[in-house]
Amino acid sequence: MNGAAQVTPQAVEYIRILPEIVLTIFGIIIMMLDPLMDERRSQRTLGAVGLVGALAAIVATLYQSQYPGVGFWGMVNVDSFSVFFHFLVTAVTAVVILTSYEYMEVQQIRAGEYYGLILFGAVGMCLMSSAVELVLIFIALEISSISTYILAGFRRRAAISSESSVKYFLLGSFATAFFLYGVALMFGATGSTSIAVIGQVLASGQPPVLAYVGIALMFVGLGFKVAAAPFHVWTPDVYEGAPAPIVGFMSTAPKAAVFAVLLRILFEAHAPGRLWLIWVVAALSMTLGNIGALVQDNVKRLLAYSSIAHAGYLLVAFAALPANGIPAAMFYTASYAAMNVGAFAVVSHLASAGERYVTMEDYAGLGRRSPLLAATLTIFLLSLIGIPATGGFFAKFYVFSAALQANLVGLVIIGVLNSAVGAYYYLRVIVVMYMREARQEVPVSPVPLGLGVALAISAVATIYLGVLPGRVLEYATRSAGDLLR
Amino acid sequence: MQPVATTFFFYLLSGAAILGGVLVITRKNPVHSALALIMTLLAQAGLYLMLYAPFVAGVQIILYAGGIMVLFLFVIMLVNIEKVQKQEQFNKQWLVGIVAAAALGVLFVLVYMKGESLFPKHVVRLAEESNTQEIAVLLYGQYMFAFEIASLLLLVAIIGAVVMAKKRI
Amino acid sequence: MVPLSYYLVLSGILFACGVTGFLIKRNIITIFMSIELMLNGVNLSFVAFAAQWGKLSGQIFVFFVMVVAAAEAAVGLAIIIAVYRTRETLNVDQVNLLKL
Amino acid sequence: MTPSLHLVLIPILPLIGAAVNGLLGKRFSRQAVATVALAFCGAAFAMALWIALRFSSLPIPLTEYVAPWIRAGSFQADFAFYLDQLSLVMMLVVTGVGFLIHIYAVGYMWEEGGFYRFFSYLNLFMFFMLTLVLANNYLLMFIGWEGVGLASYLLIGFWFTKDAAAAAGKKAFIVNRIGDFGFLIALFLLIKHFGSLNFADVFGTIVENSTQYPVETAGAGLLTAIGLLLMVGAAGKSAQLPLYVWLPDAMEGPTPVSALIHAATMVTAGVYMVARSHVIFDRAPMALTVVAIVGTLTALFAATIGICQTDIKKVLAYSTISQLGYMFLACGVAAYSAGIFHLMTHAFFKGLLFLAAGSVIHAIGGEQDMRKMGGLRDHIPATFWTMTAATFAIAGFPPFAGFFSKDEILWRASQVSLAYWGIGVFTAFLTSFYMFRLWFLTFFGEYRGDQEATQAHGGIHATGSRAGVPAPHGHSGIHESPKIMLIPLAILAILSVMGGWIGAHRFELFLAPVFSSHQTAHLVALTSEQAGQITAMEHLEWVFTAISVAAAALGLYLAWLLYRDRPQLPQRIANALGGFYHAVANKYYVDELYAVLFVKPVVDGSTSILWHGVDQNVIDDTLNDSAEAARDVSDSVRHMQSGNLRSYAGWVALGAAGVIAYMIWMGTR
Repeated sequence: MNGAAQVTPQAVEYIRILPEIVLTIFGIIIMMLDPLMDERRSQRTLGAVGLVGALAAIVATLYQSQYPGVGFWGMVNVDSFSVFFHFLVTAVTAVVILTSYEYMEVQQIRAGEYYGLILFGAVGMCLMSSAVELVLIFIALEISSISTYILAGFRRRAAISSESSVKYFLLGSFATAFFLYGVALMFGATGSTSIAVIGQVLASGQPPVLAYVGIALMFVGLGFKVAAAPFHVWTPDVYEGAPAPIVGFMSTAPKAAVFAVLLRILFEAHAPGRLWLIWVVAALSMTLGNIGALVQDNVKRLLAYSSIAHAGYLLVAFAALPANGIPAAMFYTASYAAMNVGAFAVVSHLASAGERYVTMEDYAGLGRRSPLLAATLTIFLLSLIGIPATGGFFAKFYVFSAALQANLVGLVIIGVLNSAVGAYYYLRVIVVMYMREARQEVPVSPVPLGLGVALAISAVATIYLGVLPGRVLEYATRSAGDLLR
Repeated sequence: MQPVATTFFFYLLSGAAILGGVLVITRKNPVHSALALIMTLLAQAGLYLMLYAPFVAGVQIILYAGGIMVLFLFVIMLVNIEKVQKQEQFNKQWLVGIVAAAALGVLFVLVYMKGESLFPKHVVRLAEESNTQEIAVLLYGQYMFAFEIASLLLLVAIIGAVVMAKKRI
Repeated sequence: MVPLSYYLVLSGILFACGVTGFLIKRNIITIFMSIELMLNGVNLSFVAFAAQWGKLSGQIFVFFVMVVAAAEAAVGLAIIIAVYRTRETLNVDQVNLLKL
Repeated sequence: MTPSLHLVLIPILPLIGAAVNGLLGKRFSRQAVATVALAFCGAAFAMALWIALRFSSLPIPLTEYVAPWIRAGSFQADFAFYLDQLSLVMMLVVTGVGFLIHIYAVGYMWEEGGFYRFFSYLNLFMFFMLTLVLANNYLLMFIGWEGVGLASYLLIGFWFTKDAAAAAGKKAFIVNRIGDFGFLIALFLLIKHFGSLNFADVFGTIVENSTQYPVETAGAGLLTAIGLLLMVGAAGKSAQLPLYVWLPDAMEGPTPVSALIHAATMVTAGVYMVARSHVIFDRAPMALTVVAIVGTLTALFAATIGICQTDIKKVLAYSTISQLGYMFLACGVAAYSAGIFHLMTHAFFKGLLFLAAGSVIHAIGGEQDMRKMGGLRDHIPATFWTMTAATFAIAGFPPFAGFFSKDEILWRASQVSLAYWGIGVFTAFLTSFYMFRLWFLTFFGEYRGDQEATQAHGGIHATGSRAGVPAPHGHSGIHESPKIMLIPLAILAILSVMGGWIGAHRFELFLAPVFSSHQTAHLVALTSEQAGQITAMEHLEWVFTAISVAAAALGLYLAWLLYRDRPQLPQRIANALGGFYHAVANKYYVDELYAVLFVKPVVDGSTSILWHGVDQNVIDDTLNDSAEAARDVSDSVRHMQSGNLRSYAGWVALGAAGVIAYMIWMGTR
């Protein structure tokens, strides 16, 4: 704000980016250690360093939450809203690193850059949630996107992985260009790239056409990143080709961060004309996602379609009134992260070398061969359906209830019908696991410690959110208040 | 410096830019496309100058035309250009593509028509002499954090490029 | 003097050119160039708006867009090389193992 | 200060049992598993009894807060339990009948693999069911509501690895979700308009602001909408038209499960929910009428199907649907206490019927087809006598329990409309007929089964892999069930005989505090003309009673005539009636109709679900068509996914153009 008066940032401002600093430092440590170690040792050590980094970032987030405020001349804003997403992103990062531990060894992928990129990507996602200046949002978005482009192509031996990477990259850049054009038009309409200033300008009078179009274009770019229809087409292909733990990562953490950006842009900046836009996009996403998933035989692809549908449910909250919609959306991101990371952790374990076993067939008889693993996956799937006592239930409950309070009856009916359709294909996986005999014996190796911990964390989080959603929701309500103030 | 014959230069440069743009997407040989793109970039640098942005114009020439496009040309040379060239260049439904893109273009034009009252007839004159200095002050002041974090972006890009391009992993 | 909206229309045309290129070209490298074209369209409107408001922040944004473009170019071209290695082709229509 | 009852323990005890058995049961002996399951379930029952004994000294209604749960803004829901006369009755029925069925199941399931899992699920079910009936707000109730569905799914589907059971489990689950979505939307509406889901808050608000929430006689309003949506939920859970299709298939589960979940407790949850929401229904006469009509039609419809079923469990299943229809009829004429009374007696005799049927099946080695039974009276006398008590009870003969409750429902229905009464009496006649048909076919005449099969239990291969069939025993011949199974039968038989002696009137007085507000609406629901009729008909009550008993007797006579006296007659009648009989025997082709109506146009999302639930053997062709249709729709979505990058970009660009066009339109408006 007063760039002339204050030349150097104060110490407290560094605390406001502490998790990012921690993650960056650990990322750099990994990159420096990598060439010093032989391949076998590096797998475990670097994974451990990455895990420590993610955990340190969680601690840093908790510490940071005591120093709310704006830093770096209005670039970042630490409030309870951003702390929420920081925590979510760093926690997902930690769980994904735990999941990857075994996966990397089985797939025989060199680990150094992998863990480094996960941490750097997490920096971008964290920054997205606390950035309040479009310049910074844009750069953070790019950091997270570029890391995920590369991570998607990490199974270098498989042709589909590099294909997934190139598709993701080209379409992602395409969408980024739209986002940028939106930012440009917004700048043209308001003369600023600071969200606060934009909000003031837009709230002060009838917003110009340019602002509407700017919002539309930004929405295209961000909608692409969260896989909302009709910008979702990349999702199934990319998710199928990318390494399974990375799919768990990129279907949750970057999405959560982009939803945070979307919330800030739509609500803090008082974006005009959002209602019907989101109405249509949400309805389309839910319907296309669920219908597409009905006939999928590849579990990764099925979950990809399901993530499109879930983006739709989440967007329902965006159409509601901010006071109810924001907490509902935040709660949804949290519970979606918990269950989806968990589901992909199971998928990545079962996939085994070269991701051979990812079709429905391969899951047949899992209930008998590996009851605990099947039970855990069942919890996640039930949560994805939205059965009570799991996080997925309350997530849907709050979202639809918020939408109904905004009189969006049609959207709610579409949503609830869709969740009934959705039950079908998740149930199909459960039925296959428990009630089909395996045609050929698919080997299931015992669950290693790291993965076990990851699964336990996800399962506990899913159930916690389903049984005692109160505290998280209360927190989210409070942050929504912060955001809207 | 008082602008000279701005209208003439505007039409000249924008004509060059559009011509370059069209050539990029119509040439068969990727090298030709790249050269056409460089033409567009240079023409745009001229337009930046007319809009009182000499620093950006300089960066455009050095970074874009000089750096990025050279990278493009390198890669084009690296892959088997003969083989690539033989492959069919256009989609069978190119007409559909053009229609969709044209619709988009018309929409943009429509925006500017609708928003005509919004734009001033004449742009604000910014100080050109001190432009670079002012930008420097902003970059290392208000935008310091963004500037620093951009270095992380470049680090990620370097790592990524190395990972993707190296032969074995 | 040229009215501001002329610059903006030009930026729109360049952007649309880029979109068209993305939709109709087969060569991945040219598709990538089309993205650069789109970004340049955006940059032009940033500079134009900066001139309209008399604020340098628009020009700063252009600077950052260029940084990002450079980063994307490095990564993108590396990915393209990786694809070329596994497929021996740069035709997007043949990069379609993943579908339905 | 209200005395702490630790109500929370009642649901928690079975949960602990479920956890102990589920986690450690694998290492336990069968005795230990049975002891754990029975101990925790019995403890819950004991607590319920203890509370019932102190009931008169308690300040009713009593709310017990356990823990705060959700507080978001103004909306608040807690873990809190609510005790009043209604939940007391439900609690006693659930724990009491549940406990008896647990005992029975120990004997029935003794030979089965996965013994511990079965009891773990059964206890889990008890937990959710008790949560449902004791909840003090709709949200907690909904948790229990979905939970019992899940437990039932586990018990139907997970138990047997065969496809029919899996399909049945899935069908039950998905049809129920269709119902649940009505329930959920009702909850959202409640939150929106009342900002709360607490029974006390919602009902209190409605009662206090009678000007704001008048009786919606003129037109459908908010409360009517909520009432109808709640009814959709209730119809799903309680297997009413048109969502009843899952219940007959659910009989694939083991017999104790059918008895507990699909007869005595879970399926009555819908009735409980409607009764609990009576404040809303009282002010929504249209919704009430819908409840009554759905109930009446279901009662009639299911009873006619029941006549032609040959599978003993299927007869009982349709009979359950039909009896549930009576309960909804009672609720629909605002005679909630009569409905709950019937719920209670029904739990006794229908639970008994299922258990006895299980005992029969057990005795003859897994046969469920009544045409292959007969003459079992002498072989299994204990089962025969208990079954007889239950049959007379359900047919409505005095002084058996069913007489009192059914009679009360019919009498109250007659005050609203004679049509309800007429159909009700006719249904009572049908009920009596098909129940005695079952009775005669099973216990009288000659044994028609394959003697060999019963000797060596070889028939298991033909029919015996059916669910609920105990594994072949080492001994041969038709044999009586073990004592552990007979004791619950005996107790339930006593209850079936005497359960009604409390009298409908006394029962109504007991529940009066809960339903006190219903009187007003009841009267409003009637036109003055009808009110005049009531006084005229008051002294005619005994006439009505006589008619319904006569109907039951007629049913008995007809069944005797057809299946005892002249067994060849039914076939001749069937031949004469031809198509109609065929239609009824095939359950009116409802499954098929659903396939055609809903499955073909798969554009509707929920349809693609139903097709998988539809009976596969009967309608292979339709099914294939619909599968094709589902695939077509899904395929058209998949065609967006051509794998081609440019077509993806085309979608993005198209979407962008649409979004921009819309926003320009918004901006320039």
